[in-house]
Amino acid sequence: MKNVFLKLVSVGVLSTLLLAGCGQQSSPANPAGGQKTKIEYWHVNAETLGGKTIEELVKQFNAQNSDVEVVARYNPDMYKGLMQNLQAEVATGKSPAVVQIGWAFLDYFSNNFTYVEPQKLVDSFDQGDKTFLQDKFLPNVLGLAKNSKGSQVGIPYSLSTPVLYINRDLLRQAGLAENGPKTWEELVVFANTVKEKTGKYGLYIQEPADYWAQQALLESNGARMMTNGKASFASEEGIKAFEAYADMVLKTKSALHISWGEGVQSFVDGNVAMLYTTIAQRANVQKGAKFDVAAISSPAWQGKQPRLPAGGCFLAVTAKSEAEQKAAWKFVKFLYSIESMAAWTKGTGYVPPRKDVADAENGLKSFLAENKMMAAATSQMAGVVPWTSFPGDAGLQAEQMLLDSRDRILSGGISAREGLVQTQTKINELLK
Amino acid sequence: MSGNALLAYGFILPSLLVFAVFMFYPLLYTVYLSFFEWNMIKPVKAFVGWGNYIALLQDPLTYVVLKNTFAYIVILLLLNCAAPYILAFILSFVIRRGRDFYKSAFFLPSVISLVVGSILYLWILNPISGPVAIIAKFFGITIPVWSKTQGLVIGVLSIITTWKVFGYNFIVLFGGITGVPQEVIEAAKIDNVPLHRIFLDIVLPMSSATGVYIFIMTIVQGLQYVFTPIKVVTQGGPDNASSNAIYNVYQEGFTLYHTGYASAFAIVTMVLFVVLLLAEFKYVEKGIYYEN
Amino acid sequence: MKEIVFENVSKAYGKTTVIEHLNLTIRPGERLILLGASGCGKSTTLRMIAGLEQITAGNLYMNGQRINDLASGERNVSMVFQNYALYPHMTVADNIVYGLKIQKLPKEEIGQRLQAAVDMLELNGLEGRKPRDLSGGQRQRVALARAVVKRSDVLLLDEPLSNLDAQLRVHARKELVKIHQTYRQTFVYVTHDQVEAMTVGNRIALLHEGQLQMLDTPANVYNRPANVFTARFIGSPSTNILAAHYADRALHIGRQAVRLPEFWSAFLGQKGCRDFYLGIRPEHIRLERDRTDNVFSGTVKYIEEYGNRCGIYLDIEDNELVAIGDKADAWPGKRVSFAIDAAKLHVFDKQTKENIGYPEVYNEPVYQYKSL
Amino acid sequence: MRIDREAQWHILLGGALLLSLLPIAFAIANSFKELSEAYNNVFSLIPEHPTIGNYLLVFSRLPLGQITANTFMVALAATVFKTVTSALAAYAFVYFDFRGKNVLYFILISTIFIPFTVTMIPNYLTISQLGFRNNIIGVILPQLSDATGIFLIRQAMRTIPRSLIEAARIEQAGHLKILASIVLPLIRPAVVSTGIMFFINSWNEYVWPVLILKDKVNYTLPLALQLFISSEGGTDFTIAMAVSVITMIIPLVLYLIFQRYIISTFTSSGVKG
Repeated sequence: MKNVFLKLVSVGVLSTLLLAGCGQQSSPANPAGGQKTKIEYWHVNAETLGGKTIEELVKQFNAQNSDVEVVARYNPDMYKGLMQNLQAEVATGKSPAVVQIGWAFLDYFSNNFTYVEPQKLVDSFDQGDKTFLQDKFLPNVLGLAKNSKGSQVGIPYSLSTPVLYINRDLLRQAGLAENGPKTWEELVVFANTVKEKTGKYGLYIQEPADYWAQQALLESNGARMMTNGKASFASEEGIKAFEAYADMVLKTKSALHISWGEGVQSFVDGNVAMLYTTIAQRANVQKGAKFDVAAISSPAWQGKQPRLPAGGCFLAVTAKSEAEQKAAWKFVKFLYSIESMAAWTKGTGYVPPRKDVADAENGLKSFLAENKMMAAATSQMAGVVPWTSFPGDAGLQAEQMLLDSRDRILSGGISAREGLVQTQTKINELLK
Repeated sequence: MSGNALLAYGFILPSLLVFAVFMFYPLLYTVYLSFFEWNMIKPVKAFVGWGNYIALLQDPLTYVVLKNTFAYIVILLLLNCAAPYILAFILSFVIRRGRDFYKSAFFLPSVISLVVGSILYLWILNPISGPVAIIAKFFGITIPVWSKTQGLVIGVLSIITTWKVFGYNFIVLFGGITGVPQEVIEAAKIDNVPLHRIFLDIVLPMSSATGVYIFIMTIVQGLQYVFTPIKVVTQGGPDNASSNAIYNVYQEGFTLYHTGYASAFAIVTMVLFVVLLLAEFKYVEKGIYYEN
Repeated sequence: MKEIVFENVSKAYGKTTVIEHLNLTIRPGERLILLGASGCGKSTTLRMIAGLEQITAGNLYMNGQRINDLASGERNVSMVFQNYALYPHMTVADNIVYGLKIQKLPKEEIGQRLQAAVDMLELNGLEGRKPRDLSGGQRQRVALARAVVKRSDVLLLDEPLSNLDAQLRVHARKELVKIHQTYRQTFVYVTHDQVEAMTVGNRIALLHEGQLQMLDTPANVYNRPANVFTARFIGSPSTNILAAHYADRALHIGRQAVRLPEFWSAFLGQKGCRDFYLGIRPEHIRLERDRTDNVFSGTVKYIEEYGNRCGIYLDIEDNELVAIGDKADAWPGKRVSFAIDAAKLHVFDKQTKENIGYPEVYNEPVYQYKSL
Repeated sequence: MRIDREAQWHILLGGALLLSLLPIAFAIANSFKELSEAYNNVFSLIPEHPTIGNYLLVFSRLPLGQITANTFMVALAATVFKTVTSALAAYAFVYFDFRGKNVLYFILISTIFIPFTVTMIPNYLTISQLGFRNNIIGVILPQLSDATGIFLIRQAMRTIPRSLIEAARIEQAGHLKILASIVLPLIRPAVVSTGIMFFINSWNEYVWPVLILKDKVNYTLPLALQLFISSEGGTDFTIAMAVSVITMIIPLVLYLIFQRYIISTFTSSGVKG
């Protein structure tokens, strides 16, 4: 009997050793002495979205600073995925130092997580540069990262706006102006004409798991997603705009109702004439398209001003200890230097949130001159508004309701009017 | 307790330890969480009693999700249980040539990751410009936008899952069917029994032990496998039309951070599965033909 | 009743040929035995009739119709498998009538046939049992019942008794003949057991390495073996085959010689035959107590006890020879003389190993013992 | 006509086979294309301008050796541990009689029915508290609580006649000895096929490692894929295909080499209820 137990134990020990053996090599190498502060920077930048640039920036920063070591961590599934990981991380009592927060999560983040306001960081660690924020950022841009209670949660970092990519070959083939439509009304005509003349689709508006592009559509017609903390998108203007969109999908079948990846793919391989999506897709579109492709600024509705929700993210500092906060600020400030910002824009296609990057010689001057597509985004910064993030813990669910209603309307399950009104009522009930 | 019993527990102990830490404890903890309103990070968990369960029963979405779950079960059973069963039968008793080749080839995709499969199929099945659409167009057929079509989306996601799961189920069923002696089939052939009757009257009952295993696995694991394509391809859309019980728990727990509610939903899902388990015990352990 | 004709039928698996140019006619209503050692192709032949094996070349006819490509189910044959192939999950009754149900026969008809089969095969009271609850003999009878209820023209039996113990086998043999006499179907019966073949068959087709060796009645197969193989295969102990030489009216085996009777010498002389194989059944060798002239002699090697008689193994000129005799006459090491029954000699061509025939006088049955 | 009938089956089977194998060919073909060709001629299985650029990029951006090694270790550790513990437990359930045996078996097997989402949140917390986050041990541990192995191996063991075990007991053989030298060799196909299944599943595990692993050096192969997939920046399809091919190449090659053995193992393991 004893013999058996001995063997049993040895089996156990063996398997433990095996597991331990696996673990050893993955333990991180310790820095060679010194009081290095190690902080984590969480981002969402996949290889196709500037992942390489992040790596280079971090490497550069670590080389320049002997007292701080930044570890960059990629989070899959965009800002939602990062939020999931952050949620789980914080649940175990830990926290990264710097995180990218998607605009849609502004309120959820500020309600549920501990962060340090940037001005406080400046006051504590950067006495010499007290007016850094006011000097380097436009107030409307800085305002994007203010939550509904007025707290400055972080500093805008990745800024994207929706632009209209056009397949000029297809437009010409349909006998349309090759420089694309100026207004949404024109765009509707364009789309329908393409459908009639070429049999291909006229338009695809991105439909990811957020309402970003649809917000641009509605608000550019004078509607507002939210007024005084209440959903208000089902105004006449909002309904009119969505009806026009739904009609293209359902009646003239000139616009596509399809998932984002499929939609972009269909534009790039020449089956759709116009693609309304983020400027962050520029590299992908440019690399893939074999036709005469261009990007133009977001249209507005006739006689209205375009209102374009800012996409991308802001940087928030979630470091806990003072040492970490100090290190975090040092890193954040590095990221906002003209050179870093320029590298960031080149690597990602995002629009720089800082004032003087575009014109600076060490900034983006030559890059913008060469990349005409970027102009579509940089030239429409005046129309940038915050991406609506519904307040309170139910905010995320409210967003989900919008997505569900979008699907329902575009599949013809409900009219645009009814769908928007219903959803607005439900969201307002939820937000009470 | 006798020495033998002690020894028996000694044999089970390694399994039991892992199960205790990574299965039973989390299960109890999830049950516990299901009585609270919490989002994983709030310092205080608010006790709501049966609140989450009541909310769940009152939410129309629950029924949408359960209906979808049921639809998945039906489709997966057809594609991943019935179809490989029939294929295994054809290979075992109907065709004479190429058996080994088919066996190897049909098993092949099952060694590949489902994430890879999902991404592949997203392109292949692109209703506007994917290869399938191009072929269909050649024949004058327009592929519906499945990823945004209620009902259809479940079918397509199931097909993606099938690509991965089919091979394993097929080979296991094949193993079960080869337990049926060739002579029995020949006896039936001599009696002019049509193929479908041979399958239904003879092969199915004689391989039912394997069949029930695959049947149960198709339901239980199939629904979990579908999770990956749902997450990669549709995120539960359009309008929750592709969400199932498993995905909905993830959605509630990790996207909307309704941890308590998600826990309650998970428990309800599990109860549904356990009902299936009882059915398994009732039928697998009794009334099934064993070779021995 | 149907006639089954194999016309130049060959069967090969890839490069291995199992049946080579088989020509065989099975007469309607007869009990034909396909006999041979395992691997000789007898089961394959049977399975070709059943349609379970495809025919590689040649034609198979049933009642004049070519059935090479006809599916099993359309041939109206029934079959009893060696391992019975009962449906393990069905009751005895269901097993028996499953095929009838598939044919959608009327209920009453099915009931009648079931009852008849159950009665005939003494399966009363077992109808509700599952095969695993039956003894081997019972299973065998269920398999038979299943085959006979179909009332097909041809009943194929693939070693149906090989899984039974010796006593049951004797009983079952009789039962099979009884069934045949009741239904008068054409029986095609595969076995490797010569006793079964002799007792059950009207005719025996002996196969060896895919080739038909002989096709005749059991008596002829025994008494007039067509070739060395047949002579050796049939009978136990096996027929002695010895290289022999004919010269000067005498039969020479090694250095020993014995004079041949006139009709044999005339016959061999007429055939111009000098070197050949001699076939002598052990029961046709007689040990001689007193006679020493004109007989062969050899040394007893060992003795096999059969109870009533024994097998005496002799060494003659480095050939082994077995004779059936009386133990009292021999013990190992003893030098003995023996005579060979001239009327029961078989002579085979040295090259072709075919039987060269018999002198005219033996064409009439010879009952009298005539020693050389 | 039987021959024609068989040909019809082959056409049907061939079609089904094509459906299941084409995606793999499709992935391989597109991984050697430039993005613009993939977009415009997704169809062709032979790239017009073959390029290994996608692979070079992947190799330059990822510590692929490390990632592959990680994947291997995760899969191997999980497979070995699960197979050993399952065999031990199954043996106890088949050859011992002890109080609570059926209840315990029932409870363990019931866990097959627990969706992973039920245990996900608490397990995440456990792994973090144990300090195994961002560590492949954290990926391995929760996988180990899998009862399918116990089920499959127990079913196989039940087909061994009890008399064999009794004969060995008479020879004074210990239970571990019996397990190792009699039981396991007899049910080798079932054990090996269970192990292969464990390996494949673990190799392709995706949802859990996404939660646990943070650094590229700790990634497993399926995670590497999502580095090249971004909804916002677009998915570089050809690169994604290159990573896909890298992810599947090892199981695929292993399978092709050992297919005869694997298939015969699976078919002869026969899950006998």
